[in-house]
Amino acid sequence: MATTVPEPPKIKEPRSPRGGNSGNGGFRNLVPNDGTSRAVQEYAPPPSKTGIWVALAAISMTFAAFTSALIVRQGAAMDWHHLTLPRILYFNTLVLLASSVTLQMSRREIAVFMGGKNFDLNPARWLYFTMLLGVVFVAGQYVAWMQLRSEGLYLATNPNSSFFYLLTSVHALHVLGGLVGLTYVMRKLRRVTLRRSTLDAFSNYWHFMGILWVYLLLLLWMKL
Amino acid sequence: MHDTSTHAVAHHGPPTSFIRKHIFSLDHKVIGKQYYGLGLAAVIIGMVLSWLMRIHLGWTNYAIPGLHLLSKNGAAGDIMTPDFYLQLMTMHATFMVFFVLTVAPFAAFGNFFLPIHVGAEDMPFPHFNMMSFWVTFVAFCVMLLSFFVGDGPTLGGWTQYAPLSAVGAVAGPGEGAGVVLWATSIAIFCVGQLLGTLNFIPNVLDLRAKGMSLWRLPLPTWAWFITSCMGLTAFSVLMPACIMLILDHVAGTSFFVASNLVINDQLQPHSGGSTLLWQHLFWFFGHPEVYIAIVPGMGIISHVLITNMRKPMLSHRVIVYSLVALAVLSYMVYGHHMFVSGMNPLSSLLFSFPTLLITIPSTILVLIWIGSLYGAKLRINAASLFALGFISMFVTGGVSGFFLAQPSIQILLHATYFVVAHFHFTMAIAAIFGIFSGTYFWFPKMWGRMMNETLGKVHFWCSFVGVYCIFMPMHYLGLAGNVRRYQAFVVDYMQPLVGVHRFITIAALFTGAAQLIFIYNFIHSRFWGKPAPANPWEGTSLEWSVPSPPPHDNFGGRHVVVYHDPYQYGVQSSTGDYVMQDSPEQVKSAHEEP
Amino acid sequence: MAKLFAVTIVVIAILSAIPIVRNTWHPMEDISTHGQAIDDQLSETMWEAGISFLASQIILAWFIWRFSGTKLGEKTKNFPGGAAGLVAAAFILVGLEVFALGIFGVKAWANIYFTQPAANAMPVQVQSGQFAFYFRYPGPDGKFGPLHPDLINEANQNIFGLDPDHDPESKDDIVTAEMAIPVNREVRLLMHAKDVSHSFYVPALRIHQDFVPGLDLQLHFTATKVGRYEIVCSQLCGLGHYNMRAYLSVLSQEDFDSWLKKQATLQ
Amino acid sequence: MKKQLLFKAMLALSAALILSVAWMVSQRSVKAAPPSESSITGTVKLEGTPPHQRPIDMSKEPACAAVHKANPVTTENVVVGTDGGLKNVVVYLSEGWSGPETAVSSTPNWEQHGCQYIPHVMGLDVNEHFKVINSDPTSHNIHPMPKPGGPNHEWNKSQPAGAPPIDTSWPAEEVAIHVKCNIHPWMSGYMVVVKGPYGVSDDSGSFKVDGVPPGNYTLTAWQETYGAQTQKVTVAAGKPATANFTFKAK
Repeated sequence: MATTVPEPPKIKEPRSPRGGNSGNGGFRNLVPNDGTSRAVQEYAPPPSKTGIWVALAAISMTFAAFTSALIVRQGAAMDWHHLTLPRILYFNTLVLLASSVTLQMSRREIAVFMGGKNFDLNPARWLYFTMLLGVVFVAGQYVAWMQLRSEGLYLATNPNSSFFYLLTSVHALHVLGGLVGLTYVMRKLRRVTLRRSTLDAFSNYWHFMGILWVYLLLLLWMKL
Repeated sequence: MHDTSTHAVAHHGPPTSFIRKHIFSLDHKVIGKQYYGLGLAAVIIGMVLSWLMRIHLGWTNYAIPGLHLLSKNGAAGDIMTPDFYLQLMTMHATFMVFFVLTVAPFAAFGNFFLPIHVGAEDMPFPHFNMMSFWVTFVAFCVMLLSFFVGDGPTLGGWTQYAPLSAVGAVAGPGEGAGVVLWATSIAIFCVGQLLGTLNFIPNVLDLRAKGMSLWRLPLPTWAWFITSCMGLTAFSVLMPACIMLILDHVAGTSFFVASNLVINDQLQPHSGGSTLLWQHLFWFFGHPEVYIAIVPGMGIISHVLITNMRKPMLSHRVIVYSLVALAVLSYMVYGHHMFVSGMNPLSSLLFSFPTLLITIPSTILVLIWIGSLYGAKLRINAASLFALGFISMFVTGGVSGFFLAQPSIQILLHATYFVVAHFHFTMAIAAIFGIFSGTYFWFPKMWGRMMNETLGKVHFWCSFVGVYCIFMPMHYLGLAGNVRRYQAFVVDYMQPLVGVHRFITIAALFTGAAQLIFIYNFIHSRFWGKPAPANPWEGTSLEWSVPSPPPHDNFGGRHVVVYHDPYQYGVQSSTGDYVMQDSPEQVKSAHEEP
Repeated sequence: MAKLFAVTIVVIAILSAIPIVRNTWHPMEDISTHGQAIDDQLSETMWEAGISFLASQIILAWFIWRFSGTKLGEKTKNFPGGAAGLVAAAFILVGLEVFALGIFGVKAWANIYFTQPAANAMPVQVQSGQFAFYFRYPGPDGKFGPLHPDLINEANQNIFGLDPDHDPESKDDIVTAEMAIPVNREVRLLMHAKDVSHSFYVPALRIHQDFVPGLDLQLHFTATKVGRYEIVCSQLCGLGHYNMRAYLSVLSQEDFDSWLKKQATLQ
Repeated sequence: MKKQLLFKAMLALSAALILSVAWMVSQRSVKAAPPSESSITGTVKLEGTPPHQRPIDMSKEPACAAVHKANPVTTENVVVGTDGGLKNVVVYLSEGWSGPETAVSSTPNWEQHGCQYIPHVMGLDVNEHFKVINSDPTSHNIHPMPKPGGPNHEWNKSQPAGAPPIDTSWPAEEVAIHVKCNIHPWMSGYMVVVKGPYGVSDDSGSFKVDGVPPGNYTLTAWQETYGAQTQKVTVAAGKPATANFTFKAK
């Protein structure tokens, strides 16, 4: 288990394809001798950080498209019958938010661990909670779908049930993707080769899923 | 999202097995070539389809030998049926727009050269990069599959306007399984391209070599960067639209299908959907897509021209700013595709002004290109010829934009051949010329051999003249009110125009045949061309400072440091009239940035 | 090679301009009251576009001719005025020109879409379906009977889904496959689609409007010249798209009345 | 030794094969040729005033409009000929037929002429082949719409001018399959697919069902607007039976 490995490793290194020797992070002493020092960007953020923001931008655009579609569709015809959201959704919301909290806790512990201050605690323990809560959330969403079905509201029953299933299931898929990422993070952590940038990227994604869900809930609550 | 670049370092020593080397390769250069191959395959398919269409338009009842083999829904006696024509038309557009004009200039060249231009060893996430290609390849296969399923591919046109595309097989052959496959393929394609942008953007922002400021990036890299930003926002809107379209088909939802539609005397089981919703979602993607196709070409031909003019463009920055302006404006103008589509007439006007606005950055680009030619020492070769051809084409396509930007004139010209001429000159032909220019220019670097210049020039002359013969007359057809997407001209006032169509058909067959020269040249040079030196064109950007083809990690472990702006031409130096970006040599550069 | 290229560009540019100048192919004669504005707009744009086209192609050719294959000693020069001048030029010339166009264009557009039909405008309903237009005249009572999509049955020519037995307004409605309108009388066109998107394109009338399934749209226009014209569909609507057209007869008032009577007998 | 045995086995096997085949064939021939076939004749009439048939305006397709310049065509839902004879009624044996499914071997034509289907109503045997012919100078689109999910599958093919005929058949009986042309919305016709012999009434409303062996049958007459009527008939050897139908105008 991770705790037995004593070296507090790969954390603070600036990340770069050639082990820190290129990218604008390295070679701080050298300046191009045509004197244009504005050319030197002193610090390059790790690509995974930028990458995750790119991914989140794409996801936001997708849901923006869904949102505008929902608004247009609601205005398009008189067939919009408001449905009452299954109670369990509110519970699911709490679960997802809680998972974000546990994630933050685990980040603190991992920092301590990787910083080499304390090797006795298992840095992964809070991550297990995060994963558990994530699974519970998806299961809860499934229950919500079952409840709607029992009310005879299927995907094609009416436009707002269509949008309900569409939005929730696409979001649930993204959460599942996040869980896959989480397993990757935990594997890395066990090998003590977890990079901070990786953990940051993952937590950005996970928190974003929480925010996105709250947004969706509000949208559904207002529009449906 | 998670950081695969450890793998980049870990299993990124030169792979040994054939599979890892040539098929599931993590090397951006191999992936770039794979994309190029995909584009080549798609362009051949698209061209053959356009041949069949043109023959039919010229000689409507001419039996094309073997046509029935292509058509799933029967072209008995090899005579093309109306539905089969529309299926060919749809597939021609789809293959060209998605699998050629998006893949070749952006994904193919971008993958190969962007990391080298910024001085990086590879893309930040090689695994995503590899997935990006293979996902796109799957999309390509699904699209091909639709030729062999049900009644064949969809006939709804690449714009797939609902409800025709959403009510299912009852609307005509190919509107059932065909549309579902189409939408599935496009959704997959979007994922592939999004994975691509996921690599391009961080690569430019984070992996630049020391001294490589953003302003020192060569123009193609700027173009690819801007294009990725567009792709990021465009494809992530098209994908949900496709998902909703599929649901309307397979799940019976009513996103796009309105109430009380009656087809074949059957009341359709949908209700309340919004017809315009699809058009808005589609064109919000569709217009940026036009620029996704053309902007990389602009970057490429600037690059090629500068190298062959032996002087930088009048202003590096103005070009970059104009490209950015194009990208931003492209989101505000999509409505001009819908002027007469039942949108609120006021919004038509509102959309028309940014559309007119967009002519300004385009004009600036053209003026800078032409103005920079002044006082150049122009070297004429296949690459530069195609680059100059690009400018000519772009001008021709641009001025027809004046007309289509105005709602009042679209009352006459909307959905006529005038539009066909306009978008072929701009996003199709200009973009293709950009691809050819890039190919002749970079072939030595990509495959380590020179292409045959003579054949290249012959290819250029045939293409240049041929293309004008094909598309210039379409303007006249449009003025005469000849509606597009017709498989025959039975309307009285269109019948006199068939002569023009025959002329176009002959020109198209000739021009298409001329492309065989290119294909021969490509294959022959690939294997038997004479080996290429590292810097055949005396270029300055980083790709010319590495061997042809570049080693596995691009710079052979060398830590690139960049000392100069990208285009140091017309200077006195040890190498001649140019200085490489990464040479520390001090020069009195004749062309400093203003 | 470069010189040949330059010549080619010029030749192509001039050849392409000739049919425009000689007006070989042109929009068909305008028979509407609002069309003139559109035609003016078109010709103005044609001038500006044509000049920009010829100018840029010829300058491009000239520079290629002049600045290719220069001898080694020669140094590269820059365009006098540099980028700034060109950018300014683009903004001033194109900017102004283009916006002038835009502003004038508004008038032509507003003529059609921002004006209300006269009270006495003759109402005609058009229904587009795969792959034919059908028209409905309200008949003597001046009222259109309600539509029942479920009753639509092309086999016995109940195109609109009328129910004369139960709807008195439908009894005298006149359904035709050909459109006829009286000359110099404003027509109020009520458009709806039966199945998918279509378009109502009458080049001679300078009218072009898509049908949007689920939406009822209105147009109004006045034809000023007696004759037989064509209505075509310009929105891809399926395999019969190319064959989706109808004739538009612009008749004198009395011819129109007799035509309508004849149609009434054929219901 | 072994070879010998094998050889004998083969011999026996082939002999058995030949015999069985012969037996089957004989059986078939017995089935195919019933003793002394007879026929059913009769007329179909319409009582009351037939519904108004709207004229069809083909101005959209000038080529077809020209064909009907002299005598404008109307819809053909109810076509009453001389002295009340009802045309386009399909008469067939709905019960009692024991012969092979395909009794008729001819290949009728389903012609598209002047943007009309000729015949407007066509009787067909199961698996009886028919040819779709386009004799107009314009493209047509043939779109038969059998019940969804049934053994007969909907298809939708176009037939440009000058294209060769489409030769096809229906695998199962179905009364009736509506056929439309998607290019010319007014074009409409019916294919009535039945087991055994059938007849279609002509202008005078008279029909003839041939090749009916002696026995008791239920005879059904189907008309596209008024639906089906049935009556029992007994066919004696040698002499044709008669059966008349009368539909009432609604």
